[in-house]
Amino acid sequence: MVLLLQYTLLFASVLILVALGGCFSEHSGVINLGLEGIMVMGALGGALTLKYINSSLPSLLIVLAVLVVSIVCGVVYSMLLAFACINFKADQTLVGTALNLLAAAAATVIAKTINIAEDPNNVSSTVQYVAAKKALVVNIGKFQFNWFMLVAFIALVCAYVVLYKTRFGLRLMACGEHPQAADSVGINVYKMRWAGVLISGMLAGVGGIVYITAGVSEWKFENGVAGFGFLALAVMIFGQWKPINIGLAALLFGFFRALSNVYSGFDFLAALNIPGSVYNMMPYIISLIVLAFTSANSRAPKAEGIPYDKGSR
Amino acid sequence: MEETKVADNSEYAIEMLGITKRFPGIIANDNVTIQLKKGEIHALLGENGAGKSTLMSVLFGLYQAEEGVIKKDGKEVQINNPNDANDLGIGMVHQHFKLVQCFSVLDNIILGVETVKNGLLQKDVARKKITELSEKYGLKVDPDAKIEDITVGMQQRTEILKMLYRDNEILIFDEPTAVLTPAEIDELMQIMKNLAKEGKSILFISHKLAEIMSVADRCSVLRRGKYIGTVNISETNQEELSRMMIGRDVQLVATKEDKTPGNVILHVENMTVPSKLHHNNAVKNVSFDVREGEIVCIAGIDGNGQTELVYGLSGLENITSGKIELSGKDITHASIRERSTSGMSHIPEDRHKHGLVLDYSLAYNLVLQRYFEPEFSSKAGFLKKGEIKKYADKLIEQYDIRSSQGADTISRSMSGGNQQKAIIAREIDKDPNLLIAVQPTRGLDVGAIEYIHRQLIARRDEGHAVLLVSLELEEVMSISDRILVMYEGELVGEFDPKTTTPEELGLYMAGAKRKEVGA
Amino acid sequence: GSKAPANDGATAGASSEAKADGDDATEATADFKVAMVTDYGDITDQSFNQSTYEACQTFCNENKIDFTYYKPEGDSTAERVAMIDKAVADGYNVVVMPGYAFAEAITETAETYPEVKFVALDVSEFDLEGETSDFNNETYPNVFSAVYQEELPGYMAGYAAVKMGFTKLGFLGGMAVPAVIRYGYGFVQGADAAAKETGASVELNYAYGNQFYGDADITAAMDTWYQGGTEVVFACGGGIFTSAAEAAAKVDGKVIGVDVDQAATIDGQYGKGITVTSAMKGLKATVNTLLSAIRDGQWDDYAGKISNLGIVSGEDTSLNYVGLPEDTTVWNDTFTKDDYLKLVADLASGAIKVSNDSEAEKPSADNVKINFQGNIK
Amino acid sequence: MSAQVNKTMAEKESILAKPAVQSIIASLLCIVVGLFIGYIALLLINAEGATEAIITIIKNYFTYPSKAAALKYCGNTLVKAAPLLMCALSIQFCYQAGLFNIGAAGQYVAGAGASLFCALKLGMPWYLCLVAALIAGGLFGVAVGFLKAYLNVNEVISGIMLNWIGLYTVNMILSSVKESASPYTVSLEKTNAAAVLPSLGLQKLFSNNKYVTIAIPLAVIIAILIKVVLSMTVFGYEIKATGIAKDAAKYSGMKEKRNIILTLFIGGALAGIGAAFLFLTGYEQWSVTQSSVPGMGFNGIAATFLGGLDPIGTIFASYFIQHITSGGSYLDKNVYPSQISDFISAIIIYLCGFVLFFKFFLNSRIKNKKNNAEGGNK
Ligand SMILES: Nc1ncnc2c1ncn2[C@@H]1O[C@H](COP(=O)(O)OP(=O)(O)OP(=O)(O)O)[C@@H](O)[C@H]1O
Ligand SMILES: Nc1ncnc2c1ncn2[C@@H]1O[C@H](COP(=O)(O)OP(=O)(O)OP(=O)(O)O)[C@@H](O)[C@H]1O
Ligand SMILES: [Mg+2]
Ligand SMILES: [Mg+2]
Repeated sequence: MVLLLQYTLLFASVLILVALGGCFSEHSGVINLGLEGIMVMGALGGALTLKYINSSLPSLLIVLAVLVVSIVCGVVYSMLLAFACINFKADQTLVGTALNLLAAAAATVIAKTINIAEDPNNVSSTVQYVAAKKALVVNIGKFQFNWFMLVAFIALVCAYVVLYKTRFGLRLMACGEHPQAADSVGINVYKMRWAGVLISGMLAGVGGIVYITAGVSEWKFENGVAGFGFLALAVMIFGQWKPINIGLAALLFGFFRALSNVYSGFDFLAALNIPGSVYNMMPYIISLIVLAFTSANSRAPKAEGIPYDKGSR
Repeated sequence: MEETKVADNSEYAIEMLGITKRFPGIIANDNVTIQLKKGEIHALLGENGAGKSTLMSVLFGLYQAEEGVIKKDGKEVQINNPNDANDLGIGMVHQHFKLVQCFSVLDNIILGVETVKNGLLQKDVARKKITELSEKYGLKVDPDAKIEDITVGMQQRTEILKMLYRDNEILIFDEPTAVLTPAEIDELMQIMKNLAKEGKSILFISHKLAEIMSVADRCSVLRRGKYIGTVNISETNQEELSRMMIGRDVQLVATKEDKTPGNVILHVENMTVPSKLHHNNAVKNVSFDVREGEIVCIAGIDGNGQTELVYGLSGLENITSGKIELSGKDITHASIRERSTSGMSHIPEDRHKHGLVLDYSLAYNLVLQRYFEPEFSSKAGFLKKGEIKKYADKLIEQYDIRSSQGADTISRSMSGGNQQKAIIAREIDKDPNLLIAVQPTRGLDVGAIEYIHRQLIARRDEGHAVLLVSLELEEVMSISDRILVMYEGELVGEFDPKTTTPEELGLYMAGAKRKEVGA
Repeated sequence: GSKAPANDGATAGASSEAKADGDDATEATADFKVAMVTDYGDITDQSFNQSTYEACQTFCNENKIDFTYYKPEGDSTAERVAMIDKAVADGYNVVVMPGYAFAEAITETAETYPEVKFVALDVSEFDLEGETSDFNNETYPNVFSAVYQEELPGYMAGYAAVKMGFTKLGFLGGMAVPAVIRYGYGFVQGADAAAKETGASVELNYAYGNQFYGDADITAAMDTWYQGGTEVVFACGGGIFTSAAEAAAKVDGKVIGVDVDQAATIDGQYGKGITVTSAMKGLKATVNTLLSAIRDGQWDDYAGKISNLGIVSGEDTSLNYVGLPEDTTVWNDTFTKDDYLKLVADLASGAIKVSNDSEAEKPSADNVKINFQGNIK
Repeated sequence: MSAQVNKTMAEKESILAKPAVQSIIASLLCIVVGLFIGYIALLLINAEGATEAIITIIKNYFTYPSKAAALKYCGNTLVKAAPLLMCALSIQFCYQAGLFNIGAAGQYVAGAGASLFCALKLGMPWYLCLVAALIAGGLFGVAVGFLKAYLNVNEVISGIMLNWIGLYTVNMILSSVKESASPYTVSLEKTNAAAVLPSLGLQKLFSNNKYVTIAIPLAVIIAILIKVVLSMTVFGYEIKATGIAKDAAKYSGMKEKRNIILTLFIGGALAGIGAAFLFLTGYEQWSVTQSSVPGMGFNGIAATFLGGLDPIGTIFASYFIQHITSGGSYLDKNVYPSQISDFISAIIIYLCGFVLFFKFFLNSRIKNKKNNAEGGNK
């Protein structure tokens, strides 16, 4: 039970962070299909920080350092998307896909190059961070609390406030809905879209490091993040581009993901003797069914996916 | 301090002197000069594509002119973006509203000039100011309503409030009346006069000469990017204005012969159509006929179910109950395609959304209703491109559709007027028994309107049925043979244009009076 | 399988210069170049690719022999053949291939390149010859293949675990490939035998991770096991031990390593004493032996043979290709080093028989309650 | 004389102004710049062998010294390019209808599952297996289309979900035809030789590469067919109209829901056939333990865009992408990670994003020149 809760929260944290990232990007009008790639780059930055940081430092410091580096990596990488899609009006789905492929390849190449530089015999793309990773968690009884759960929660609250209560949020959403309108009242659409994409880079970058530290103390970058970025997109759409709904959707998805791993701990589930594949399919089937019932009224930001051109009307 | 002194010296609020603006391949404004006096309503008149919107966009900072200077209160200014314009007190209601559909009225008004405290929006402060403004100028709005839920008129009021909220002194209205109902137009005219009285200077673009005559103090005319001249309204008339604008005489009122209607072509019985947006019926239990050789007009204020009525007739929306017959054939449950092939043509209300595949060539768009016919496609399912081209060239010639590359022009790049001509050519050349035309002249200049009216009347004269849906009373009165007034989804009156007056129609349109109508 | 060919064929073909001098062994030494082709995984899979790679590299560095490795574009015979062709084209004449998946690639290339020496690991005669196999432990004249009896170290580990007093065990396989299956089947048999001896009621969770690396999903499953009472998990497959160790460390659970003595690796990272033992097989030793033999002109002793490598000696365990690490295993009163040595002796003498059915993806036992969970992912 | 010059200049410009020519130039530019960036990456990792490495990638099968081997491996590259082309066409076809078919990966999986199941379990001949793949892929497409048309489910999301569902389902189904001692499905050639796609003597052209089958010419023919369908038929007219202007399509009486579903059926079928084109050659066996969706479908996105969203261009783009991917496996792995060729193709795809801008830039330059020239004449 505790485990189910723990892993539900852990998976949900990843999904919340990344889905919120997608949410900011799309509210600014840019579809970010490259979340998966950004996650990988954020994860790489965070993992390398964990690897090199002095693990005897106070854990708060370690958590902060990891956060900062993941954010920087995610943000820098997402600039590739912003640059191509905002300034050069590139097809957003294409660039997003390219970023996913690129991140997987680049992260592996970078990790390998670093490893080889350290030890010519180590051509692996694995980054280990056993010692420093311990700083990320606190055991509360049987429950293993992860600081990133708190980060995700804070991100959720902040996202809500920023989108609905601040000037920035209002302007950002205007750019995703009707950029011409935003432009006509003196809002710099390009700037706002850059902001949206960079925020998505920041959140997805953090999501990446949370994902790879959620269960293990080393990561092999050839494996990427195994489709979590796409799952987060589903969460975002399921959550109707609204932070609170995204939070709930992430919990639902996280729950089923966790259940598929820990079901053997529940006697009645174990007794059902359902093949493992079915549990594995469950999160996808459930989300498909739920989407089928909820999508009729779903409304994406109107201008998302359409490059903004000052000249056109 | 010094600025105000200079300002006091100048007679003009804004002067645009020798403005030239080029787009690739076209000079949209060629050395244009207009001067806006303080406290006046200055009309700007010109054909479609004459360069009015462009000129206003230059003033509002959306475009930068290649040549020419802009002076505010006699002092030269640089306007590089809407922020500069706003700082100079220039505001604009755009031809196509620039409102965020899913935002509230309030959010739209404050967008760009939000009041914040500690980074958080202070909406209450804004709400107070908006309420004050709307009371002062008689602009009724609900600040918390979403734009997508309110009428076009309300949206326009929101746009005006946007300018007032920014304390703008110079107000630009780009074709504000094209989308309004007669009552709303009257209201707007009144508001504009009030604003002018308050000392605001107004630039007003319209194709409707009557409006200009009734509200403007002076009028400047553009033709093909060139400045033609400025006249005082008190010293001119509609004929002179249209001559200035087009360069020839225009027949402003359509003339037609009397004709006795023949057999019933369209028979509608107790039709009810649901509304997409709201959870009720937009058209309630409506019955009427349209006969050969008559133009029946559905009049009414926008949003009273006309759109849904046409959707129901054309099959774009399934009707909940009732019966539709076309030339005696029951088409109640027929598909859109079946209706079309059974002799129904439909000039849609929204030409960009429904009327055209904007990224297709003109030729492809001209066969949009007929591409599947043996004339244009082989049995194996191949398009006969040669035939399509030939047919397109014929229509382009016959209906005088102007475009840069003939049949190969991408429709998106054509002017609104010519896009509309293409649709009309396509729908009329199908030789339909019934032609449904929804606001076919919206946003077009008088030359184009004259042309379209002639086409509709020609259909009628050839003995076919025409159902016209229009919001413009003038149009309704001048070309219809029979008028049906629609109010809140019901037909509330039937009139003969020869024996009724716009005033009487207005009463029915506003729901003040009603009588039984039936087929 | 066919009989190994005459001496000269194997060595002479390696280089045209060497031909003249015929069987001069030292001359031939300078002329061989070693290439390894990886299986589906990379050489960093913390499993057989990596062990093989490291063994080759160490040997070649020490002997100043050209060595490189090739990684096929994808997971198919065609692509493995492409790399073998490339290696030969690049002048490599000893090709080392870890993994049963190479069987078909060997069938396709062995006869094409009679002068090249193929060293295969884990490729069984059945893999090579299919249903028609005569099981005479012979194969193409220029191929040597070593197949390990993984069921033996698996058996030892299972036996040891129960004897040590653990009653709630877990088996976490990587992917269900033959070697992993054999380890697992042996593990079950060993536990079963020990349970029978001690009379303890033993439970065993059995699952495959479906990948050779750990991640949050697998750690979650391992947490479920450990927190549900599992005391020791045999983490059998590449880097998958990371998930088991991660979960074990939280509740003071134990782990059994695989392939090599993983005590240092796992304990070093996750805490002292987590690894109770490792089920080892001598991949590195085999590679070393074979390459040395080639260097020393003794390839003919191996050419054309398929060796089932397991227990060679009941007395001197250092000669065996499989076993438990004697230095790092956490011996206790109920299972001492001597108990282990006796077990080896019994296995060697045939007193204990272990079945090696690599089709036993879902094993069963009499005295152990197996809770089979299939693929976790 | 000056008229002469003017004429050739005008001709040159008009060639440059042709969209097809621009697409080709743009794609080539992407490739060149992509390779250059890849080269820089190689230089950073190890400057010494970088030049040789980049040449190796470009040479691909030409790195084999013998012509026979080179031909054989040219065959291998083609064998893998064929399914890639099919996936690319799948994505492209749907893209024309305004649908982003990221589910091609799952439709590919479905096609693989169906064709292998029919071949190995049911012992069907190759043409029936091909049909089965077509139907299975098509049905996965239809699922996406149905959800989109009737329930407004975003096709990207349902596609992604179905990719995973497809993977697990196919793993389960194919478990019944896997080798007893490995996670791979049994050998196609040995189990049911009749299910192997016929070669019609093609393999002779490629040093008897047994994987070279009619799949390769078929894929090219299908690409041409798609081109014809899209640009010359009523169906293509409707599909594209539905894609760019859904409401206008509905207005003109096209059945836009039917078109969406039909489009995705065809898209799915193309991807499904693509899988059959690979798995029915025996080139690859399905591993029933794979836990990630094969990348073929995603790589198709790349090929489509590099091909300038044109079926004919996509033929060449698919080949090229496969060419450098295969080339990457010949790199010296002791020095360079093999992922460097993935890196290069990813960069090239990224650069494809700038194609639109490039064309715009080119066109406005041409226009400006024209204007200037006209101005000068006056
Ligand atoms: N963004 C643009 N790019 C290129 N050409 C443009 C652009 N905007 C306007 N034009 C051209 O400039 C000319 C003037 O257009 P403008 O919109 O100012 O006309 P208008 O007088 O407002 O017409 P309407 O009555 O139809 O609104 C048109 O011929 C049009 O082709
Ligand atoms: N991006 C553009 N490029 C070139 N020309 C444009 C562009 N946008 C608009 N135009 C031109 O600007 C003119 C007016 O455009 P506008 O959008 O006002 O059309 P409209 O409102 O549909 O027309 P109308 O005012 O006749 O109803 C047209 O001639 C059109 O061809
Ligand atoms: Mg205009
Ligand atoms: Mg207009």
